[in-house]
Amino acid sequence: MLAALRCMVIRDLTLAMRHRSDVLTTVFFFIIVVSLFPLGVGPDAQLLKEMAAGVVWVAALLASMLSLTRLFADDFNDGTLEQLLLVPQPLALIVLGKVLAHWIISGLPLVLMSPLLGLQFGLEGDELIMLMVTLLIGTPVLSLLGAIGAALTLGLRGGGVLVSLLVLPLYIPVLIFGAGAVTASAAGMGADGHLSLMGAILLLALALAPWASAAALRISVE
Amino acid sequence: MLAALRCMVIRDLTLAMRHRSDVLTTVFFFIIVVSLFPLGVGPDAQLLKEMAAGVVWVAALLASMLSLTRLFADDFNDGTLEQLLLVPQPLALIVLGKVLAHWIISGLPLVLMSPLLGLQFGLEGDELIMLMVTLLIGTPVLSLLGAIGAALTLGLRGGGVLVSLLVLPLYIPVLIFGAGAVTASAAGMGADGHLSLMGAILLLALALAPWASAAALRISVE
Amino acid sequence: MFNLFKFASPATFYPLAGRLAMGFGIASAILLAIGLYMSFFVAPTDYKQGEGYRIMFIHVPAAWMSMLIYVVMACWAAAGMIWHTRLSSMMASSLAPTGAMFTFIALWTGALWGKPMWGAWWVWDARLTSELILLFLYIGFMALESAIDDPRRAARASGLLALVGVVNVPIIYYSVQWWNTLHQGSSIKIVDGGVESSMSEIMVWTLLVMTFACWFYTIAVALCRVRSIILEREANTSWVKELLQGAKS
Amino acid sequence: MDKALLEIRALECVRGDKQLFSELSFSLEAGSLLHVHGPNGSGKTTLLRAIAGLVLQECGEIRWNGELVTQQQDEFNRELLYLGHHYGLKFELTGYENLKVFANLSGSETSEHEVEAALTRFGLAHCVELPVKVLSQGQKRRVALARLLLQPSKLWILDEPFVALDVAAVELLLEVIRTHVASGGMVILTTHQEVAVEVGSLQHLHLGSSVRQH
Amino acid sequence: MDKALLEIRALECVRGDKQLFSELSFSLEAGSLLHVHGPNGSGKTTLLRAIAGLVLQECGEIRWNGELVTQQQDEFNRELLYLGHHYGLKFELTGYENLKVFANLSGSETSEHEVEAALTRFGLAHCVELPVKVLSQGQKRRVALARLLLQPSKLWILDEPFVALDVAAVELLLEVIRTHVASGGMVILTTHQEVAVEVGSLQHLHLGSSVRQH
Amino acid sequence: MSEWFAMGGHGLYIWGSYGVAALYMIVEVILVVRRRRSLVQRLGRMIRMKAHADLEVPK
Ligand code: HEM
Ligand SMILES: Nc1ncnc2c1ncn2[C@@H]1O[C@H](COP(=O)(O)OP(=O)(O)OP(=O)(O)O)[C@@H](O)[C@H]1O
Ligand SMILES: Nc1ncnc2c1ncn2[C@@H]1O[C@H](COP(=O)(O)OP(=O)(O)OP(=O)(O)O)[C@@H](O)[C@H]1O
Ligand SMILES: [Mg+2]
Ligand SMILES: [Mg+2]
Repeated sequence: MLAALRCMVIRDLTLAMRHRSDVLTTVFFFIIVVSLFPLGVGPDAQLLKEMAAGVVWVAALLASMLSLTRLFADDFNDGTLEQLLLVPQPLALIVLGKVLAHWIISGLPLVLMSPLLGLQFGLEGDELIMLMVTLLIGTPVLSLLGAIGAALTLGLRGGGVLVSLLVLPLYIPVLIFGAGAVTASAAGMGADGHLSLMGAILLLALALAPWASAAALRISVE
Repeated sequence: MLAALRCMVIRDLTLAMRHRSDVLTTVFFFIIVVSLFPLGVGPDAQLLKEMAAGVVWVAALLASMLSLTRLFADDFNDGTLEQLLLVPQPLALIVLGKVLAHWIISGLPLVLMSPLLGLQFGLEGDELIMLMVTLLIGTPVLSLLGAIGAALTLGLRGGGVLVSLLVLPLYIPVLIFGAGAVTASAAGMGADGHLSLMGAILLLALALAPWASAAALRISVE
Repeated sequence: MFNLFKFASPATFYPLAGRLAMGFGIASAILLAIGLYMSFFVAPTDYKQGEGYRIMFIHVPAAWMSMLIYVVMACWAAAGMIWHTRLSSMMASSLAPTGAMFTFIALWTGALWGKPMWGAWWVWDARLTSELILLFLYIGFMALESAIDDPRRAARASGLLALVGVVNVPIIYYSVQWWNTLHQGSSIKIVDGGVESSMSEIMVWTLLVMTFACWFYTIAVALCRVRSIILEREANTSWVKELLQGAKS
Repeated sequence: MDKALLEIRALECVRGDKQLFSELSFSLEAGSLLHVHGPNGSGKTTLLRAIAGLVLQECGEIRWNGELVTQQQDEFNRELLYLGHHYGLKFELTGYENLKVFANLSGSETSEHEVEAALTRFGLAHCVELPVKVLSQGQKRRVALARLLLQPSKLWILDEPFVALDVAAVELLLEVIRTHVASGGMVILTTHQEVAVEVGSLQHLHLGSSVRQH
Repeated sequence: MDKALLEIRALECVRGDKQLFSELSFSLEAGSLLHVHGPNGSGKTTLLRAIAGLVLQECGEIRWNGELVTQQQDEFNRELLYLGHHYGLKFELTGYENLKVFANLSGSETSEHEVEAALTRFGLAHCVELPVKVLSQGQKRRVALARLLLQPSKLWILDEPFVALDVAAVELLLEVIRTHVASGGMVILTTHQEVAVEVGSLQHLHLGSSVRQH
Repeated sequence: MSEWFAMGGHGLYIWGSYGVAALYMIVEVILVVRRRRSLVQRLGRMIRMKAHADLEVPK
């Protein structure tokens, strides 16, 4: 079981390393989108500080979503996916491996970049840490939920935008609690409630999303 | 000359009408992204009103950029692009026709939707009109500049994210003046300066971008 | 400055570039040593900013170089587009990484200077923002180039991008005048042949020495890099074969 | 004989690190056909695309009417019809709509009737209303070829035009080519099939390991 | 003679509102070749895809080894190799990588050496390291055909395999087909070209306005 | 001495700036030189092997 999981993760990471630029572009997209807001809203430091958490979180949502469209697409196009459906392991496990690799490639870098972006918006100390922690719990959920959408839209024309329609609504709870935790801690209120809710969401997603994606994959490949 | 332009526009619109869902998804993406912000930032009405213009504009940038990746891709894949390079009309004119069609499909709906979204953020009267007017001048510039990026990344792996890296920096002046005009008029200052600057940018883009895209297309087709 | 060699063929340019790179490298090392000595031991403490202003001697040259390199790069790209000279596009792509590095240094040192002076690491001021955009432009240039397999097509595509992006440079330069911002305006102006400045003379000299050091450094590194690029793209020509065989046997 | 309309001088094309041909020169006058031969990968397609201006040559020049084509791109394109490996059809549009778009873009006034006649001539009368994507391979090819009847271009560049066509369609295409050449047109084509492209003034060009010309 | 391995009974295919063929029956035993003839759009491709299970027939049945193929999809797929109009290659990968992927997916243990040998046989030795997208049309086709040498399938379904190949490659492919049939394989193919596909047990099937069979 | 390093309280900022700048420049020089050296090696080996092959094949 665990060996199969490890094998999938390593395979996907190796593939990603072959085109390193793909990995970097997700991070740059994240940085650019975050940097766009101050330009649109104006340089008022107080305003920027208040919207910081929301903006970083929305940008993380968008970046994760965009990189998702390619989660299964390459495997689907070259027929590897069919083969993966036939290996003697639970398909959900395979999916979990792919999602884990996807998170390491596109979620983790966002988490690591976030303090820098927070600094640009004038966040400090605790708020920065809170931003990082919420993203650390939240981005795996984004990858897990997104995998369902990516599996459903596999092989469809214009899949890119379609996936955003399916997935973004699912992301909303994570967004509310994630950004909410940062805002609450900035306002001096405890964010424990938010964090434990997010933890619960993560566990739930971890338990259910792989099965749902596996089912969706079977439908799409048929 | 004009006949050829008209023919290109009509052709692309006909094609778009054959898959109407593509057109709708851009608008929905725009609406969803805008709607995410109140969820991330929290329900503070004053804050929302101040960031309204910036948020709508950034969402317009992202929506336009996402729909761009497919501007030339279909024609490239089925070999039509080659033929378009060979028609006895300036290639820039053909590109202009395609960009115009793209704007009608993906830019105009955003302009028409924007007052509704502005209302949700508590904008009123003049500000709403200003938001619409700036988008009306600005979105064609987005399509024009984006065409350059789309032409440059034609046929490349992972073109989708790459195009955002190339194009978003070029979008920034439009964003600054567009959102700035709305903010200025909300603050009671005249926005004439901003508007005339945007007009100048539009004219400049209209004059130069088709040529640049045409050159980029010639490079990509080879 | 590079225009001298515009029409030279890669075969004759390659050894010349080697010698020039060595010369500029040595010159830049000497200037750097002098410049650093001046900035820490000769230049006096500023009456307003204390010691912190010494960041200027690296910040300002880096910021200048970041813009200058982009313009030079665009010029080479334009030359490559117009005259189809192979060397021009190679020069353009050899400048990009150094330009990106100086842009990053300008941003980094600016941020480190901003904290003690303005009390914030970063403000969304026009100049700072446009410098950030310049970094994205450099990265976009390099990403596009590396995404296209065929080197000749890559050179032409990224050259076009450089030309389109060059409109951003005047925006950076004039942003301080167009928007009134926190960031300082030009303190050195060139008025009919003479240099006029609000700084003390010794500071201006230090700044100039450091600027020239960075400039020579850029030339040396770019020439060295272009030699690699020439070898890669011309690997099958007979002169490369002779050169390498001669070097190895 | 007339002055040569199309002149190629010392053309050289390089793809990647491979020199496909060099020092290639020939000229073509009105009313003649050039048949380019050569094994797979010898550079026939590249040569044809270079003449059409879709590929940049390494060195050499291509002249039309005595002038460099790069200096009269629009006029040259008006005289040119290039059909390559790709069909260049939009699969979502019908055959009729496809042809109409090309006719409009080429600037010629083409009536509805003419388009229908061209389709009928190529045996597509019963599928004008089908989107091109459901047509069979040979039918797609026929739609693309129907452009030959609609655009009054002088120079036809046809890259393996006989592929996927059945015997009747090959006959028809040969007939069309013969008529074109007889009325003063020029054709450059490649094909691996054994077809009898016999016309008045016929030239052969062999690409491959050693470049010969006769 | 053996019992027929592949049996088609009363097959009927409809595309859109058009009935392409109906009541089509034939059978094929080991070591034989079926050549499907017919003009453009007569339904050859549709028939081949129906046999391969890529298109659902309207009525009729297809049996392999006496059993319906729908009930033994996996076993049937193991015995089948279908090459259609599309190349089925990933254009970003090299020829070598493409073949390796197919070999791995088919579950056969194919060594590096075998793949290289197949590519060399098809004259691609000097472009193993190029991504397929830069190859010429005929070279792409050759890469796709090299699969024939690597997968130990019994039934080959080849839809116009000679397209884009030069004379040498056509010869080579004929040789490969002959060897396969001689060693007990089965081949179904279509082509509009005049090629001499003469093997031991040869059948012809004519599709078109009137469906005949001999 | 340590007073000089403190730079009137701005030491961290100044040394942070100069340090990172120096680091970047040194790394860049090393990368450029290494790239050229490995390239010369690789191409040289390739060319020598080709020369060998050309010599052997005709015999
Ligand atoms: C991340 C932050 C910063 C960035 C991106 C940045 C960017 C730039 C750029 C692009 C220039 C060259 C422009 C020109 O020559 O006109 C420049 C020059 C300069 N910067 Fe900054 N800067 C930053 C922070 C600071 C800070 C905090 C200070 C001082 C309080 C400062 C002081 C100066 C000075 C004195 C010049 C020279 C202006 C002249 O003489 O022309 N900068 N900076
Ligand atoms: N990047 C590259 N590196 C090396 N060789 C390349 C590259 N791109 C193309 N080629 C080679 O250039 C040649 C292109 O040939 P072209 O398509 O003109 O052949 P053709 O004569 O039309 O062949 P066919 O009869 O198969 O259509 C091929 O041999 C291909 O391998
Ligand atoms: N939706 C549809 N409505 C009507 N006719 C259709 C539809 N889809 C396909 N067809 C017809 O079905 C036929 C499919 O033919 P098929 O591709 O099998 O021909 P083929 O014999 O392989 O021809 P070719 O020699 O050109 O390859 C075509 O005549 C096509 O016009
Ligand atoms: Mg060809
Ligand atoms: Mg067919």
